[in-house]
Amino acid sequence: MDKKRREVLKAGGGMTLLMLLAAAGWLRPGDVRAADWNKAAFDTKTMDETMKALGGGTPVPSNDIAFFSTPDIAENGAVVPIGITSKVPKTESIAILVEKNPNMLAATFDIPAGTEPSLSTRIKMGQTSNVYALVKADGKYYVASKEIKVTLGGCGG
Amino acid sequence: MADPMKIRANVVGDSTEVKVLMNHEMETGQRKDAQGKIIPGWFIQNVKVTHNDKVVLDAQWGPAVAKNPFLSFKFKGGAKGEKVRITWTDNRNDTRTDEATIA
Amino acid sequence: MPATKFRRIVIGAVTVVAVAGALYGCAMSTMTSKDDAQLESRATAMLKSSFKAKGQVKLDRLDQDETQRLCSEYANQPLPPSVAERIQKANLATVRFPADGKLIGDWKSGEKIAQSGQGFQTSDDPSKPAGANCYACHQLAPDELAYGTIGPSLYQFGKLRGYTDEMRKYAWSKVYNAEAFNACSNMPRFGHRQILTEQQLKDVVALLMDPASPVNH
Amino acid sequence: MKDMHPRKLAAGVVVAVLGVTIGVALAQTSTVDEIAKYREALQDGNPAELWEARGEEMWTKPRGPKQVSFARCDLGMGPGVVKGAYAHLPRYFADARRVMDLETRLVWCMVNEQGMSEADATKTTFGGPGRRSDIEALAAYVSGQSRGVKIDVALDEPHVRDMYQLGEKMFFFRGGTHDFACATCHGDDGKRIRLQDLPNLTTVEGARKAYSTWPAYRVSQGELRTFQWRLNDCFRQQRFPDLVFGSDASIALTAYLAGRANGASFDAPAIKR
Repeated sequence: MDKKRREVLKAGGGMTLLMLLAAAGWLRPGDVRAADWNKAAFDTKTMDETMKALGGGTPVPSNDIAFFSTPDIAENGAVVPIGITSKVPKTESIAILVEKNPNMLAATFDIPAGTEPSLSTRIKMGQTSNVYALVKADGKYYVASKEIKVTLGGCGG
Repeated sequence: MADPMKIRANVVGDSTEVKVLMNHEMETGQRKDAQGKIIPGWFIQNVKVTHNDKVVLDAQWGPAVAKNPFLSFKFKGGAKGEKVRITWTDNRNDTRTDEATIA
Repeated sequence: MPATKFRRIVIGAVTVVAVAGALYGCAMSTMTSKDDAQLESRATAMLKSSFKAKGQVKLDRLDQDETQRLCSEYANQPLPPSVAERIQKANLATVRFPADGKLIGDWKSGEKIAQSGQGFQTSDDPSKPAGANCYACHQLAPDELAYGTIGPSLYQFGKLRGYTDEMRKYAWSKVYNAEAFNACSNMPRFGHRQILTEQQLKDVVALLMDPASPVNH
Repeated sequence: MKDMHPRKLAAGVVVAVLGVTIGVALAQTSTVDEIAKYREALQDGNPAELWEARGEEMWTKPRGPKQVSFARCDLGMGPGVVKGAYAHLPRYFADARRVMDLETRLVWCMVNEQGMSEADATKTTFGGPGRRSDIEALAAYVSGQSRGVKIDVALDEPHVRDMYQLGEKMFFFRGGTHDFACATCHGDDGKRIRLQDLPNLTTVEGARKAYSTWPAYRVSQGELRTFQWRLNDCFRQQRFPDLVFGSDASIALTAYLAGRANGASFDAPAIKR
């Protein structure tokens, strides 16, 4: 799907229009996905690259972003619980980034007005790493980080 | 075909708390099989949660989200008996939509 | 050291018997040694009929040597000192030292061996080197937080005991065949059962006994 | 060097193992606390529910050549009765003349009632990527229907008691290249392998805690695992050959461990590392 068309669709009401088009049979589900999945951002390997792909500048460290139900040590890297709450006013989205994963960006969550800027999910971590909670609020980016240690489990083989 | 999600939606104070478990391999595309061949990536890319046709959460995921994904969040409003609807779409264009009644 | 072990075994066995007695009423306490031997042999036969060969692992893994047989038989009851001595003597006789007389290899390689649990499982590739999985049971280098406690901490093993020739020989012998010093030890006999190669044994001993090893920091 | 005598060496060993510095000890305490937090954080959503849901659907649907559901499958409490059934297994089934655990009984129903071949019924005993196991889903559903029920294995029944006693012997059987027995890892209190606590299965308390939380969703594998799997994978790590699914030894060991856990409130499917 070419970029211009994507931008036009986005400009013309974002997902609502896309969903209408999909419902009308104009788009296959794959097109909806392609339009709405930021491949460039998910391919990035550094914070700078990720920020560029997301269209933002350098994020500002913020004490208004907190991790909850997120352990310092994960017993298994295949499932690492991550909870993030943002108290930054006008939070629009929350993203989870893992510094030492093959690709840095794990997930982004757009938070519409009326939804609490607080969520929890589970991610994979290949090794001990810093995990970043990146918040977009009123067009600006803020960040908090936490180191999570990943341990080797069981009989190790 | 993809298996159903397990969705719980409960009124907590003046909000609705949504907890969902999804059935998905979330294969990273980084792992190798026994023969040393890369196992192709297979993962959910988009998750959309709606309540009364209003989007309450819109997520994009990469393969670093854990297998059989779990997600929990809250949105303002929502009343017992109303529906919460969740749709995911993966990188193979497979998609699944499930609904839960707010309790 | 063995004396402590015996005491522990005795206490453990008493507990188990007491609990089993409570479960069965009198059934257990009236069981004769003949009944018990019969049960033992039925259990062994049932085990042998319940496995199949897979990968590199053949059914002969279930054929016990004398040490295994005795340790199984006495696992749930006090190990008589005479039996313990028999086991230790037989295993002591198996210890072989390297022909070149060098007991210390490369601790860095030893650390990798200590971390790896690969080897001898149905799921393992026999062409790949086996590990000793020391961290599964022992604390070693302080940086590794994920260590087990089935065996004692080996942190500062050499530093605490002294980097003496005698201690190096002891470390070698203990890794080679733990049953030589502690009858019915939980520790595999890495040299005697050819789990590790001679070079690997040297590397593991280096991890314990080289002053430069992080274990001795 | 050949004249060196290891026994003398052993005597020479001064057990000066007070080498754990306070710093290291403190670090370890916080490690254990953090692992506890990790486990706590996982309790919120257990993917085992996905298996339970699939198993429940499977239970009621016609299956196999005879197109019969599990409605007539007797898990020991009457045809089709699921509630509380798992808490009484393994038990002796006169129709099969055998002590059976849940998994073997499910296979028996598939073969004898649904008309499947033994080979088909046991084709995928343990699931993996791209191969789902019906048995794991059914076990998740059935065991979930015993949540909160007290484990009550009939140790006064002669066949069950015999299997219990045989299982106890097997628990202490040492073998393989590494001299491991079940008891090597599960015969002492307060031990860990790496950071995983090892239940002492020779104590009632240890057996209760461990047995009452299987089946379980294993996050390390992203799969729902049954007790048959638990035994199979323990033996793999013991460097034993492959434990045959539903074999007599697997039933005997299950009878031993379930019997020791008698009286515990059943709390599965659980979620574990």
